[in-house]
Amino acid sequence: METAALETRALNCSFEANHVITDVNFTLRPGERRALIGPNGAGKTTFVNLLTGRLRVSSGHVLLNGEDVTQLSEARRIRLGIGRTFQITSLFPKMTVRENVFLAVAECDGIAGNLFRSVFSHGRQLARVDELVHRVGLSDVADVPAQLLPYGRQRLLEIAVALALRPTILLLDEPAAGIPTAESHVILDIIATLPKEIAVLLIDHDMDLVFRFAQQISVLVRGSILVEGSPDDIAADSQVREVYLGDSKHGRPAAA
Amino acid sequence: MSITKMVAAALLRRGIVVAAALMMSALAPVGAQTIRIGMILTYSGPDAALGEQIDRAVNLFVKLHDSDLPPGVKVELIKRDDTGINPDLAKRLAQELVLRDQVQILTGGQWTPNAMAIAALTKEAKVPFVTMTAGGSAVTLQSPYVVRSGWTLWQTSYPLGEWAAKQGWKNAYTVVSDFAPGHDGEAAFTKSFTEGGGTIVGSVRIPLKTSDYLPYFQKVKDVNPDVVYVFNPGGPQATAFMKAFDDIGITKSKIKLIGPQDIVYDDELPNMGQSALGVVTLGEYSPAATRQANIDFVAAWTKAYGAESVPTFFAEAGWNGMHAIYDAIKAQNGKIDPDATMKFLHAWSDPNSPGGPIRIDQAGDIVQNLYLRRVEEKNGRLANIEFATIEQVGDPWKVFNKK
Amino acid sequence: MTTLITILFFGVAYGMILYLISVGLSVTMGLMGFVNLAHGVFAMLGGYATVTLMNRIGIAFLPALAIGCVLVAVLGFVLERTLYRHLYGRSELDQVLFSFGLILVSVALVRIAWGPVAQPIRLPDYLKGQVTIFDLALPAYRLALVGFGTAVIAGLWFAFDRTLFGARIRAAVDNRAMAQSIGINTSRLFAAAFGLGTGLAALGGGLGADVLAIAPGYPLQYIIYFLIVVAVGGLGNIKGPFVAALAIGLSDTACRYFLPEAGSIFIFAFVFAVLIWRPNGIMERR
Amino acid sequence: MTTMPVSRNVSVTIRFGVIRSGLIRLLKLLPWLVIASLPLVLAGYEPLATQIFVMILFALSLDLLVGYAGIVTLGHAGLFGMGGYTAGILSVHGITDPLVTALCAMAVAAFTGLVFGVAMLRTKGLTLLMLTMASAALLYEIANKATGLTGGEDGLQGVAFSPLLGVFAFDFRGKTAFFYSLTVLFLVFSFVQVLINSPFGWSLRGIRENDARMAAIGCPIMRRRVIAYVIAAALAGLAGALQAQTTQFVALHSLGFELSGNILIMLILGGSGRLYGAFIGCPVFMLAQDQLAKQDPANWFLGLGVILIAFVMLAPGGILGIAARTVDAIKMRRRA
Repeated sequence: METAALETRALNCSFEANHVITDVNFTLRPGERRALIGPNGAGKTTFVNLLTGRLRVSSGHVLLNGEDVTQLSEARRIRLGIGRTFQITSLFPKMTVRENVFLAVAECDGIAGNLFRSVFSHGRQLARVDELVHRVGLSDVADVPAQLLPYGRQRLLEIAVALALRPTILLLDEPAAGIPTAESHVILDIIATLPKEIAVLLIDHDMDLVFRFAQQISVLVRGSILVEGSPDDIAADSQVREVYLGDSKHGRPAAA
Repeated sequence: MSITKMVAAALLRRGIVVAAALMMSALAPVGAQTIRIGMILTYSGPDAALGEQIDRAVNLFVKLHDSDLPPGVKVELIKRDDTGINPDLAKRLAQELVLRDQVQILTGGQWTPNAMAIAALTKEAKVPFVTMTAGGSAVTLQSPYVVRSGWTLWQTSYPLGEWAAKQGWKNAYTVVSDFAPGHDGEAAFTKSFTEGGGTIVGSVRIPLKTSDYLPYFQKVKDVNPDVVYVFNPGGPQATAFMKAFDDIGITKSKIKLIGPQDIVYDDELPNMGQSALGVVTLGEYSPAATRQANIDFVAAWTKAYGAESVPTFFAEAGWNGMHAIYDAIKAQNGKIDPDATMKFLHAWSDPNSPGGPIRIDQAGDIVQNLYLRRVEEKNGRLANIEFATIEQVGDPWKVFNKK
Repeated sequence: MTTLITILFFGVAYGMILYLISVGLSVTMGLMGFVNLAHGVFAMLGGYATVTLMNRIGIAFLPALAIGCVLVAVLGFVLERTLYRHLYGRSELDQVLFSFGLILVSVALVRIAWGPVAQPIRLPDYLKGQVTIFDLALPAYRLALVGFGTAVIAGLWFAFDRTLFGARIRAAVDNRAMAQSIGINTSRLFAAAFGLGTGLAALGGGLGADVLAIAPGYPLQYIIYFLIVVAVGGLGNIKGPFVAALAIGLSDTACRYFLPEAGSIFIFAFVFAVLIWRPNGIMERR
Repeated sequence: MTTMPVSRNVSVTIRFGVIRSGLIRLLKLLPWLVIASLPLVLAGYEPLATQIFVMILFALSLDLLVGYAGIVTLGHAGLFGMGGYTAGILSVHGITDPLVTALCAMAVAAFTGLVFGVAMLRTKGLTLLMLTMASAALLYEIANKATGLTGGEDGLQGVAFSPLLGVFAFDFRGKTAFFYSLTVLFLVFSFVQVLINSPFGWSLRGIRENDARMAAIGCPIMRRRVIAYVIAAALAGLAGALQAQTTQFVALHSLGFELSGNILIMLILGGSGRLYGAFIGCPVFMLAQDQLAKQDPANWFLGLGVILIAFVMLAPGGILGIAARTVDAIKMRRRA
């Protein structure tokens, strides 16, 4: 079978005594649309941070297109094609939507160090900026400072910035958080427009969204994969039901 | 850019013509009646008290002698503040005085660094410059349009070295502030003292902005020479030095303190207190001198500024400088021509200045009597009492470097 | 040998002054994260108060020192309530500019009130000349500096480590939110700490008046030394600055004695190196 | 900050941008020509004007750091002085061509900036502030002590430069100095304008706003900041050289903390991060100083201090900031 876009082997991460991630073996195939769900504090965001290299692993390996990147810095992994959005929006508040996206495009195309040519003479990049801004449906506010956008649209800008880095793997950490459920389909529409070969890992609570999006679902409970499978399998799985719904009823404190 | 360059060039050519025209038209009427004198002194900062001495002397002279001017001739003093040792500012002020206020004579020149910078300008601007209290020998070499009415450190230190050697002192240590006059003083004293058979056992140059002098003086104490030659720019620093010498116990030891007049600056004697007693210095003026001319001068001064205020050698230099300027104005009947003025000043003399007979030589330096003085208590006040005179000394440095 | 001791002694005396003036700055910077370039102003005012009380009103040195210290502490307290507090959490740049403005204003006012000339401090006779301690002649004034300084520092450390006030300050420095949540009124604490800090600065200014001359230029001329002590000593603690102040006082003094040609070059090179090596100060635990 | 018109069509966007910037460029030439013709009416003020140009240039270089890269420095004069002394010392030793010495000054200052920058820019906050201060103080002390080379407190004597382009001599009336510094200022301004609108310039702003996020899009932050610092250093050095050439003098003062502070004040008065702040702040500051500080600086200090405090407490963003806010307010009213 073809090499996985992203793979973890016996991944562990612990702060002092408590294990946040335990022996996770996880695979994301190229072009796959997979969702990662799990109760609060299951370690989802930690897991993403381990993948992008924002956090150091305690043991185990992270493989990107078959090669081991466990030791590489966040920046290097980003250049190798991991794009991600943040659970809590992190943008350039005083800069306009277009400027936000341009920064990412410029870094990605390696023109960000260019001193002597005006931004406005970089036609190709500008075109991509406009294209990305359009794709996430922010064209009408392209020249509005990010901090003036409603939260929901800042989320979309997050995605645009992530896409600007031409990722082969896109990690969306609760992209719909703060977006009214009614509008959350916008996210799906955006993902739908992505080239097929981009693998997408979506982390979210919004089951409706997850089930409409995912081909495959992994369930993370207290730092380890409980089950994996197609949406239907997961929906049918009694364990998941128990854990998940049980959790949502009388919140069981989980490791964090 | 090429366009702007061309534009600039064009403007430059026209600009010069127009400005020159303006300059002419501006100068013509002024010269006849009112003579503008630009005076750059230190009116602010820690050394403002020194500037005030000069300023007061100048004002006093103007007040007493305005009537001597030829009929219809008036003198307008335009004062500027150089805020202390600040040559670049001094130069800019001088430039503005010449260009904007069209002064015909520059004076002040309180600090050697500032005077050097101003002098360099006068060479080109062809404006006579009477530097009053800058003690660096090199100032008058900067331009043919400079004369001094004060003193040079060579003047006040070279003879002192000879005298010190004659006292039978063998080992000397030199302690000077680290700027031109200090370097001059150090060189002058070293030359004459060693020529007189003495040896310099150590020397240190102390930065002008120094807070704690003790470590420097501890070194002096450890070396334990017969005599210490000290120079500092006078004013509060003189007191700081003397205090430190006292703290370290040198004033009470058998080590002798000598130096140019600056280190026992008359205004500061009260602050120095007993520690200054017995310090021997060489200088061209002490307010305690009993010359008739000086008695009159001090009387006029205390009449104007109160009995508490004493005129120091800074004041005397200012007074003499203004005297020379006024004589030059009188001689030319109010029509100031730079070169004529310099010709006059180079031959100017006053047989009866508060400090005794003085004259300015061809080099633009002052030739005058120097007096050895000792700090003594005189009717309840510390004063520099003259006990020996060295007649008519020019600037030794110029003599040694004549080639 | 005697020389070495003497130089050490001068260095310590110099360091004491630097410490007394700077320690307040360290605490307030650590507490409020406020870059207060104007700290030297309070030291200067302390000096002016002391000198004026002595020379004009004729009060003795020590009482004059105490009164000046209190006056300035009150002034500091008032300024904190009226001006400083509004700028906590503002950008570094704003704080720098504000305190710079404060310096300029103080320089001007002082000059208008006392004139441009340095104010000579007329020390009592028992502080003049030399005192001989087993055939080691030391300047009386420096001796007093060291003795007095040590006493103040001992008191200060005790207060910081043993009293409730000190505990509160330490708590607030460690974690402001936590401190508030356990019911410490940080706002009032800040004002108190600020007042204390300025008071100490005034004390240092008055004590050191014979070394750091009291003139309008004071805050600008010595600012860098105070800031250096704080930066090298580390923020929010009171022992670090002590080490830093002594180190700087000693090395500066030694430099002047052994290689006057080098001036203060060594000091600044030293500080630069330390800050590169330990950006949060020498006391930082690694 | 100029932004492109909203448009999804690239070619249009670009053409639009070009036309627009072209127009702007034409418009922007106008004030320069006006200034260039000032001497015709204001004879005798060339030296002051020249001083102002030099300070504007200096403030521009500081704006790159404070306004764009978000690096607050209290030691910028150190780099200014390095430039000044380089030019001055070269001229004393026989290399007197203004342009050559200016280039050398830039090089030396840039190198100094590189050395200090690499060391300092890892740190932040108070530590960085102190390091910038200490770096300048270090240079000051060295210059103060190397009297043989720099003349120490006496200032560098005998500084004299050969005529500009072999034609225009630097006379004491300051005509040459005036047009020379104005031209250089214009060139530098044009360069800085390009710089801040370049991808590099934008990435600097990005770093200032959210360096964590910049890291997350793969930006080598340290390198960017160092480059910015070196460029600013070179420009500061150029300003210093200009100072030395136009006044034919170099003094310790040009390395001092006072200058570092003043230039920061001038920039902030005008408004930092706005490019034009320097053009407002410096003239206001220096004209006021020229008028108020001649006889007695006390009142001048008092006024300046009060203004500074007032600006920080009431009106952050400087004069231009106030202007911008008023304009916005008016716009708002229009919209409503």
